[in-house]
Amino acid sequence: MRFAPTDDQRALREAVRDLFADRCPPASVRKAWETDGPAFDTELWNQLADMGVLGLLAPEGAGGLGLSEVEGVLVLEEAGYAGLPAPLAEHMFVATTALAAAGTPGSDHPGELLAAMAAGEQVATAALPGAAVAFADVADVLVQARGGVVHAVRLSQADVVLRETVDKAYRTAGVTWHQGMGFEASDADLLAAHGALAAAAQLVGLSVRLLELAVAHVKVRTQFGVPIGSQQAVKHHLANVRLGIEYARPVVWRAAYGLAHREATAARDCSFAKVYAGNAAWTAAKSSLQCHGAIGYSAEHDLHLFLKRVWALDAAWGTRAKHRRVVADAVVG
Amino acid sequence: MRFAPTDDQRALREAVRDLFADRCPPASVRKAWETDGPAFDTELWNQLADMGVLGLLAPEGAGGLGLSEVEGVLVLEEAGYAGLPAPLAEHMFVATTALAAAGTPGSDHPGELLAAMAAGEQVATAALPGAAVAFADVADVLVQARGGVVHAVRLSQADVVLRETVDKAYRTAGVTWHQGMGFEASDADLLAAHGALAAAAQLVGLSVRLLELAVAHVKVRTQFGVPIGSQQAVKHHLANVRLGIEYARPVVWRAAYGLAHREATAARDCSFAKVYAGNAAWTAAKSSLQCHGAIGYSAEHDLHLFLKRVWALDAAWGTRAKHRRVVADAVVG
Amino acid sequence: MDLTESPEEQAFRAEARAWLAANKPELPMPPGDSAAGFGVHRDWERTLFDAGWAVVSWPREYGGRDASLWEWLIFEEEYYRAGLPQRVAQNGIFLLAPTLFELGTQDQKDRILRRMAGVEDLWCQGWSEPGAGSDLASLTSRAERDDERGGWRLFGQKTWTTRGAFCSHLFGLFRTDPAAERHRGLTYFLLDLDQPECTVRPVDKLDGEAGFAEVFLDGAFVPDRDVLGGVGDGWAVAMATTGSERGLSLRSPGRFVAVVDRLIARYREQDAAGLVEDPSLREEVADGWMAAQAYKLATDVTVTRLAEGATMGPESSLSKVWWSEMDIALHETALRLAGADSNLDDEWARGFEFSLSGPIYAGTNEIQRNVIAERVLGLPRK
Amino acid sequence: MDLTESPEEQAFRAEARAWLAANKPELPMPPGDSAAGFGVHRDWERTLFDAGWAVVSWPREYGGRDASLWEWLIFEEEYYRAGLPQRVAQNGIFLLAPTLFELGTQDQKDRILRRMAGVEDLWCQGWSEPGAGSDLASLTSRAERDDERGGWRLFGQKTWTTRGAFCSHLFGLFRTDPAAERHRGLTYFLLDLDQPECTVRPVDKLDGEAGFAEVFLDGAFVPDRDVLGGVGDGWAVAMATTGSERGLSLRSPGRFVAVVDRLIARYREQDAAGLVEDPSLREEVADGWMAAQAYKLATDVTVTRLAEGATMGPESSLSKVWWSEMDIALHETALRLAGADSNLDDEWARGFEFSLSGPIYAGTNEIQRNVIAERVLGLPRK
Repeated sequence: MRFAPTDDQRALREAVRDLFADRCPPASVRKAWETDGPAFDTELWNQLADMGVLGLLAPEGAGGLGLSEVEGVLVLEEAGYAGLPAPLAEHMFVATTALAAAGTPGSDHPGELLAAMAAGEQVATAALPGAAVAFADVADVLVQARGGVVHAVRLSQADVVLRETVDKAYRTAGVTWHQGMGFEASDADLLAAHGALAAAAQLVGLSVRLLELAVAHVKVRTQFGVPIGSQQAVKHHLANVRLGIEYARPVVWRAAYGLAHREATAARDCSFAKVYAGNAAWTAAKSSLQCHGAIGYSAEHDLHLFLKRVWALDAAWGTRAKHRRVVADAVVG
Repeated sequence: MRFAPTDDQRALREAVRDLFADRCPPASVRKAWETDGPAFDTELWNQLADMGVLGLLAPEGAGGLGLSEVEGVLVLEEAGYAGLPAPLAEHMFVATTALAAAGTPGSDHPGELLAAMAAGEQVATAALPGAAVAFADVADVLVQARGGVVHAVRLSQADVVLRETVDKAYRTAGVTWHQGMGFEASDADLLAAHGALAAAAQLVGLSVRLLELAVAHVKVRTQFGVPIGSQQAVKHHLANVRLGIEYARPVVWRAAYGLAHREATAARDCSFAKVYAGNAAWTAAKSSLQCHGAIGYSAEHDLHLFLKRVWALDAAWGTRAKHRRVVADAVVG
Repeated sequence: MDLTESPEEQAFRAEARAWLAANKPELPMPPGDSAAGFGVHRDWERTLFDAGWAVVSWPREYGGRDASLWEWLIFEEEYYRAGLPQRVAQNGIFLLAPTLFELGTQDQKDRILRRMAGVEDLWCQGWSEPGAGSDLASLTSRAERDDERGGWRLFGQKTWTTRGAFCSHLFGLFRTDPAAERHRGLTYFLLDLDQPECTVRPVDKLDGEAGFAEVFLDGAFVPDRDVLGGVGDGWAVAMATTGSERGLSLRSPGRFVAVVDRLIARYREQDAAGLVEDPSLREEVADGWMAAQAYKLATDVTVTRLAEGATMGPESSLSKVWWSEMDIALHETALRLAGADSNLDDEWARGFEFSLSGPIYAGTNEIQRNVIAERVLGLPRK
Repeated sequence: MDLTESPEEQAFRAEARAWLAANKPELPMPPGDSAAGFGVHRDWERTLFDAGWAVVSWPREYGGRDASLWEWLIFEEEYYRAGLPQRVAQNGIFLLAPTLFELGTQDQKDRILRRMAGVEDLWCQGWSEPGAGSDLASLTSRAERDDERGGWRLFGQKTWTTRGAFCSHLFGLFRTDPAAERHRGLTYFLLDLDQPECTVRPVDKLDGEAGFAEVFLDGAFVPDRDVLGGVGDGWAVAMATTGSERGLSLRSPGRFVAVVDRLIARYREQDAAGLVEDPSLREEVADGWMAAQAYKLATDVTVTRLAEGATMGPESSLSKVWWSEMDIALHETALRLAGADSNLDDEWARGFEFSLSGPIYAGTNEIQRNVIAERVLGLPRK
């Protein structure tokens, strides 16, 4: 028994964190907000490809690193932390695993697409059947499961209708398509479970970011002659945020381990992770805003960028209510 | 428009409060706990009869005061505040109104029983069909509605099996009976609505008591060189209790007004009152205990007497979940 | 207890309802916090004023109709029931006006109130500063005496000034005695912003609208006649407004009752279309109804007290905490109803964003709970 | 990450499960806090000890089996899965023993540990006093030097001493330097209660059982060899125990996992009988499962850290808050399932009453949240 990242996993996480700190500061997220039309940092994307992050979960035969969902969620926590305005989760975690598990090796295997994705030449996104598609304006390919078949759809050949979302750096679209490359799926629920877990991992990272912003603010903001962080109500708000993270992150890790080991309970655990990460992140978002006071409510402050990403990801890949029902089905019956 | 008790109503409430302060201090409640077998303060009951409280809602023709549910809930708030170990709510509020509204005047009218109840000669209790009966060991008569008929059952002729309850001063029993006096009910739901509202009124009174106990404690209990009531976390616990009371009591009053004026929405409003009073009282119970710390957890302290009455009354006359559903049926559909 | 409306009250309600139905503008209106929307709102509120509905509880001489508090509640119910939005004049008519009525000179009332109600002048509140939020008494903006012109020159920065970018006037607190500390030596000024010494910078809110402003003052002039209350008495004068801001007038129950009505309609619509994913939402909608009703009932108790001569005490903090947390809960229910579409930038999402400011402004809910504990329950301060 | 049990761990689990199934007493046992029940519990824990299961993670010389922390967790899981109750020896084996292992003399360990594990001696904790609860450092019980007999005489009153009425020994803090204040001048003593100078008065808990005691000391003697750590170092010594009390050892996940298993069984039983009045309780039961699983998973992360040499820091406060509030929530769900019968004085009602003490003892949750904010997040103290 050992429930912690390995040294290699920690090193990967640190490298990704450093990259985002350098290349994806809040100003970059804000830029995605302010751009009319698709906003995509091609340079950053290529760096992710060079580091092997885009192909983290792709088979080695397709130019990937052949690593597992455990490494995947560690990277996605960092993407959440940074508020990354790019479909890394959809591309690297959801689409890649769905494609890698689909098709008959040798014949209709999506190896070529996977290789192009790992190399950063093709940008993929993914979505639940019938759901709005995130980053449809910047991706080349949409990966979606329908009736036991994993489809890879060229977005240039689909109808894409952008929606007006709260988080302008996480735009979604209604996508209608009639033909795509179809690959037989080994497990139709796999894509949905990966999607839920990818959102959960990012929500944990967002919670950490929101907590850090609040802690930094309440240490320096002074009212009544003392830092507001010395007030017990503020302390308790932020202690609750920390509690939420403490008990959500291991759930995310456990679900990733379950997916990596093809456990029968993996889908349930991904739902569990989505519920807990969503709870933690909303607590973090609301408490962080409250502890910032009016300045956090201003669009000039970075806080709202992260708050709105929580909003977006909480709604994505199935609501907490839905996933709570999945868990209840599995454990209560 | 005027939403406040009249001067007469205030005077009634004060008189009842004074009586209970004098005749039903916590030591009396504790006595009911410690008595093996029925515990009933006959002297206090007779005083309530003399004051007209037992017949508050009984018709003047039956020796009652002919007052309304509005006066009734004011009195019951005080009974809750005192933790009264006697079936005043069941007798004065539930059974009396059910009997007074039942039967054909002149023929099968339960006037005689009502008169005996108002005079304190007969002690009545009441219950939902099939539910456990509170105070079955001290009452003479059980009033229960079954299939559109209000029955008055002599408990000496029924099977009474006492249950082991958490609140030993609010014992309930399983009661089986085969014959009672039956009176045609004008409205079969009336008894249930009165029961819910009677419990709600007492729960408001209990909340006030629990808050008072906590406020008194945290003002004098010193830790870290200051009264614990100066700590913000304690302040916020008790502010929340106060909030619960502020927004529950008017709901109780409104429901009483609705019953008194035979409004079509009265049953819904009684359910609303039960939900809000139950929420307020549990918040009060848990926060008061937490603010007391270990001393409140000791059976030697009075706190638990009131906490357990909250527990008992929250379970009585329909759970909050049930009443919440009733409200949803009425307002959402 | 008498919970029936008098024939006069019923007639008042009927008249208000009929007039609103006949005269209300096209809905939904654009946001009043946006440059485009502000004018639309101003026009509408002028229409309200011209027909005598802008400030029903004020004396007729200032544009009101001498209505009782009960009638004011009835008007608010009808106003929000008609789907109409929060007033852009609200900081003037609900926050400054009560103070003017209580402490203003006759000259001030005559000059200011009618123009305020008629949206000729629009008033914003100049309280918060970069260093003074919850701790208002730490404010550092100051006023210097100008004997020559007979008045004061204001210096400093005010911030989070709601709709400051669209307002013509500001009421606020400034330090007139540089040697005094905290609550002492403050004075309440009524300032015309149309001076070169005033710079107003719009600040976007979290919802993207320019609802805030920073106001920079570099010697802006206020004549003596525009000091409200005595020089140095600013704190006491301002506290009169605080009660209004937290309590009854800013958030009348009708507003939340109307939100709940829309929420119930939304639920029924989705339910009829088979689109309610989570069955427990039905009870959650009922929770919203109960919260709004409880607020209405508690307000009726308060209005009864006020009508019988009591004043609004620290109990206004109970009201502030309740409505602000209820407003968030109502909108969260709406977002849960929207499910996967809850991140669409629609009316409910906007409402949710706005609701999140409720526990922050007009004294954070943390401060309000302190007030409840200390001033309602009598717990020791520190 | 490696979340598979080794063959050794699997064998350990199988052995524990088999032994418990074959040897466990009749269930449910009477409450361990009652005079009648205490003996039954003591007998059972003696049986555990005789078979080497009382303190699996201790060295063999003291009655343990040198098990790893992982094996300890496995044993706890199996123990509670078998329906067995909290240990009456727990304040000794979980609170005092870790301190003894870390700071005790060889003589103390030899004399005390085996008898403690074998329930020959039963230890209670003498910390709280009437005036010192959360603020432990304000304690006033004192020790006077007795050079003649070579030890100390203890005076004062300890209170809320769990199971004090049934214990033979007390470990506690006393002031040895009357001139020192707060954390200074305290000493950690190990006291034999079987002396005429000790008076133990049982105090009934809210659930009616004599689970508390007040301990009055009027010159009770402690020889020098029963001072734990140095004279005057009591605070530092006691803090070692505080970590244990809040953190891992007192509330192993297995206990809550077992409660959830019973809760699920209860739900299914009622559901099968058509007795679940409130359909949303199904999801609420699932919430309970999730809370217990999350606690187990977070504990696995902590045990990994500890196994790799880290020490338990202020993070133990996170654990304390989580399990104590989870325990209440689990029992509240059970009471809601019981509906109209929730006020019956049954196992779940008892469990609920017990759970209500969780946020109070071992440092209130208010204090724990301060610790999280100050020592985990680094917020300023005051």
